Amino acid sequence: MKEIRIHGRGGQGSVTAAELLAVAAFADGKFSQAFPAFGVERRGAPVQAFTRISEDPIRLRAQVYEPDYVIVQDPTLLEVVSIASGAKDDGLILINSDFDPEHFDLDTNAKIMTVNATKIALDIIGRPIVNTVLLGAFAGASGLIDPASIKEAVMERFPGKVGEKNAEAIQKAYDMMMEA
Amino acid sequence: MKSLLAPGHRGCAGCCDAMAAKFTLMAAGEDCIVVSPTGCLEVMTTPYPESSWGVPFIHSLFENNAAVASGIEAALKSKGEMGNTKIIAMGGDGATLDIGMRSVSGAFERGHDFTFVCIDNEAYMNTGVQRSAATPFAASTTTSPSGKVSFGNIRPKKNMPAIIAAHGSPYVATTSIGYPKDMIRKVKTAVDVEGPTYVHAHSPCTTGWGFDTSKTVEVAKMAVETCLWPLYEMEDGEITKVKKIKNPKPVEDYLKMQRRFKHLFTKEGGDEFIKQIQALADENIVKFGLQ
Amino acid sequence: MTIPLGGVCAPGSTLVNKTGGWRTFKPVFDYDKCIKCKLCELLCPDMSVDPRDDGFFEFNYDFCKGCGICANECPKDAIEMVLEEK
Amino acid sequence: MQRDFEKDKKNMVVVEGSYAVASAVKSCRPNVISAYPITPQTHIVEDLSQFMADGAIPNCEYINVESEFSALSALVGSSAAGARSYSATTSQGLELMHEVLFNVSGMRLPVVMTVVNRAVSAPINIWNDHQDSISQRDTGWIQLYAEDTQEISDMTAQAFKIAEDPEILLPVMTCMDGFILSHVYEPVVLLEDDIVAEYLPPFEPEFKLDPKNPKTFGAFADPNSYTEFRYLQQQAMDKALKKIEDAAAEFYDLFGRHYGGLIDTYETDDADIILMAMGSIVGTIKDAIDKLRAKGVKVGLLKVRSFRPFPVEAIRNVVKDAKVVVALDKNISIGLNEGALFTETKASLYNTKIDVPVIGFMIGHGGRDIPTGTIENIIDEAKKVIDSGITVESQFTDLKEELL
Repeated sequence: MKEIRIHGRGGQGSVTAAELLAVAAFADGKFSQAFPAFGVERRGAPVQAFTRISEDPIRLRAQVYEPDYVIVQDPTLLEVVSIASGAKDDGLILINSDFDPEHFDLDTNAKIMTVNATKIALDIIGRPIVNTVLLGAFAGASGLIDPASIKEAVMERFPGKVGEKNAEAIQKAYDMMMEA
Repeated sequence: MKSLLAPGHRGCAGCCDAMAAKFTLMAAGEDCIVVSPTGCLEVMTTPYPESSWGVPFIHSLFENNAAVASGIEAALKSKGEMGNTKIIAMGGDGATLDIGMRSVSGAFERGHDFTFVCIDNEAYMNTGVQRSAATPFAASTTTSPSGKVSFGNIRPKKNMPAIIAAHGSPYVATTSIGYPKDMIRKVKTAVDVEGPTYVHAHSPCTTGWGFDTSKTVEVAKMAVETCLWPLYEMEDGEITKVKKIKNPKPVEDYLKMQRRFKHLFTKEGGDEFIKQIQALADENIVKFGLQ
Repeated sequence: MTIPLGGVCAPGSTLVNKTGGWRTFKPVFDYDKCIKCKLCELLCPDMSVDPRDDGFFEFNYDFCKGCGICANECPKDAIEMVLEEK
Repeated sequence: MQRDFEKDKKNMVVVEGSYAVASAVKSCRPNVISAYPITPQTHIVEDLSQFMADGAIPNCEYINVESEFSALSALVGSSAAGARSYSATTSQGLELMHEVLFNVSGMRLPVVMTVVNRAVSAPINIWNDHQDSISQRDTGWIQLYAEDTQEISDMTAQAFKIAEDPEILLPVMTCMDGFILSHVYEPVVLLEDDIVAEYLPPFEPEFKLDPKNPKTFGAFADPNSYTEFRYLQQQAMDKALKKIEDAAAEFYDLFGRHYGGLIDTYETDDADIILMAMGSIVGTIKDAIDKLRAKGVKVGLLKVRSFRPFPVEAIRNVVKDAKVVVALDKNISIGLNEGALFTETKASLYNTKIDVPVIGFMIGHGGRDIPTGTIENIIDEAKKVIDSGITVESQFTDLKEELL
């Protein structure tokens, strides 16, 4: 079983990202589970969401404490949240940032990767919506999930033009990570 | 005409509730469903395994009859069984103005097709004559008794018809069991008007108000003739019909018939309260154009 | 009699409860004065004024509680309340 | 009767637990839905409202009531008028319904209500525990608790079948853990309308509010008959013990999914330690059991699915040969320092020849997360009981001493 923790701010779509990831993983033939760190947070406050992906049905209902993967939607969160907490030594932390991974001095043995999802989102979608873009990057960085499944999940949730733009951005982010 | 309310009920001799229920059923006919809250009417008509009701009847709780009525309306609508069936929620002043206010307000706001008949005997009679929001100014009840420093209830009646009218009810009427034909006509109008309609029936209680069992109708009439209980109808929030009182009687004539106002005549300073009550009647004359 | 689920009751079944025994005074018609106005039938809170074929009414003493409203309201004073002999 | 996930997989979709419930309600063809929104139940009523807006629930009226009190009160009327009636609530909303709960069950109205379990105020807390529904245990409602979103979805149809059975006619609460199940996205087979139609016959009560047959509902009962009314309710609960099993078995025949009837067991056959629990924690416990079984610890799980009626016999049969029983409770009876499952399990074993120690842990109050490690610690405590007897009968779990 692989466990993913997504850090974001209220309103940035972290919970949606976790859900879309679960939908995509299931489309890939895996079992999956996505849930928020339920809170009363309002727009702008730090939030977390979790996804589990497994070959077997998932029974565990606890929060994710030792993630295989961490996705950080907003690098300013690093100042307020311990985003590397519990990350596995062989894990991966994917940060939305235009800095190189070396820029981040985190107390972890997990591998750090970065992608400028905000730029991709602004270039292609026209708005700084990074949650879906990061899922494309995550597919590339982790190899855990088929980017086509992510695009499909996103297009189903956001039909029409919006979904198509998102899919394009997802592909772009995926390609960038594959080239990195 | 055989009454849809059977005798054998346990109401007091001279019971106003029985009369109000009887008149309501005369207006609504057989094709109706009655919802009643906990209270005198329910207790006296439905001691298991007996029932006085000749129409389908349901009692649930004290404060939810309007909500129960909404559910019945929804059920009939959803199953296509509404036909011409009238849904009538009855409630005493406690169940209507006080504890049931939330569910009454909700049901009127939602616009269910039902009629609410408030049987207002101006206190909680079922539990032993305690004050309600409908208890009139200066009436003595067991929780607003007159005493060395008190002349009874200090607040005027809550204006429930106005509150219901403010919900957008298409038809609101006041009536009195002292005027059976008036009540029957108004309930009939109410059940025939589509949407949530309201009839507020002033109902003197022999036990709670303290008058002889034979005087129920007489006392009821006197409340109207003194202009303390104006009879009027409202359509879409506007008063459209008023029962004129050519020569209003002094409120004293009404008050002295009842034990609950006795202290106004026996205690020093009572006359001042009678004057204030007369002022309420005079206000009604102007406000409702009774003359 | 067994309890039906939820305690559902049959209509009009309080007829088994004869409330006539509650009376102190009983109403008696004076048919010479009665004008068949039906007010007594209309007002009776105990549905104890029954119409007769001749247009007059009679009291159902099985249920009449003797409240006296009929006598009090009768426009022709055609009803007298007399002490119940027990 | 184990679930075949691989077989179900081709029919599964990844949806939110609340949506699965709303979809199940839709498939059950309700006539009247009456509910008041409250976190974390909101998504269920929003999804149902959307179904109504899309015309997806035929012959149904949705009443947007002004309070939970009226939500359930409206269903008193609708159910008595012969309508299949549904509501959903949680926590404060359920407590506000308290008086009506007794009324619905006493009038033998087969209302089904999803309770999205949440803690009760004060302090106000929107997260999961079972205090809300456990506090309503004596209201005469059947109470079923679900482990995952598939179970709560399927349980909805089972609930209507149990409730509306002419032998039963009791209302049913189907309980799902707030957020943990209501807000989780996971693969689930949504109930299929045609199979539900086969499973769940139309609701046709013997008596209903009908001008053509004018019956009186809600008469008062004096000391001459009130006792018998109560007895008849208890008798219906006794009959429900079998009906709940039957409803689960029939469901399995048609849908191929089974979660136990009154209870379910996991690795209990040779277990020295048996954990008892209700709701979503059951999944986490199963993971912990697999982990400890691999290390040779003989531990198993007794999942209580039906808390009312309480499955006394079924519990006795499972625990009789264990060396220790551990009841986990997401609730507390303050003043007794015990959770309800613990108290009632102990009571079920008293006056029998079964001599097995029972200990209790109150856990997960107000949404306190329950990691696998917490379960493992509890099992360690249970081992100590086997070795040296009970030292603490019932206690809080993961108490933060630094806050006290």
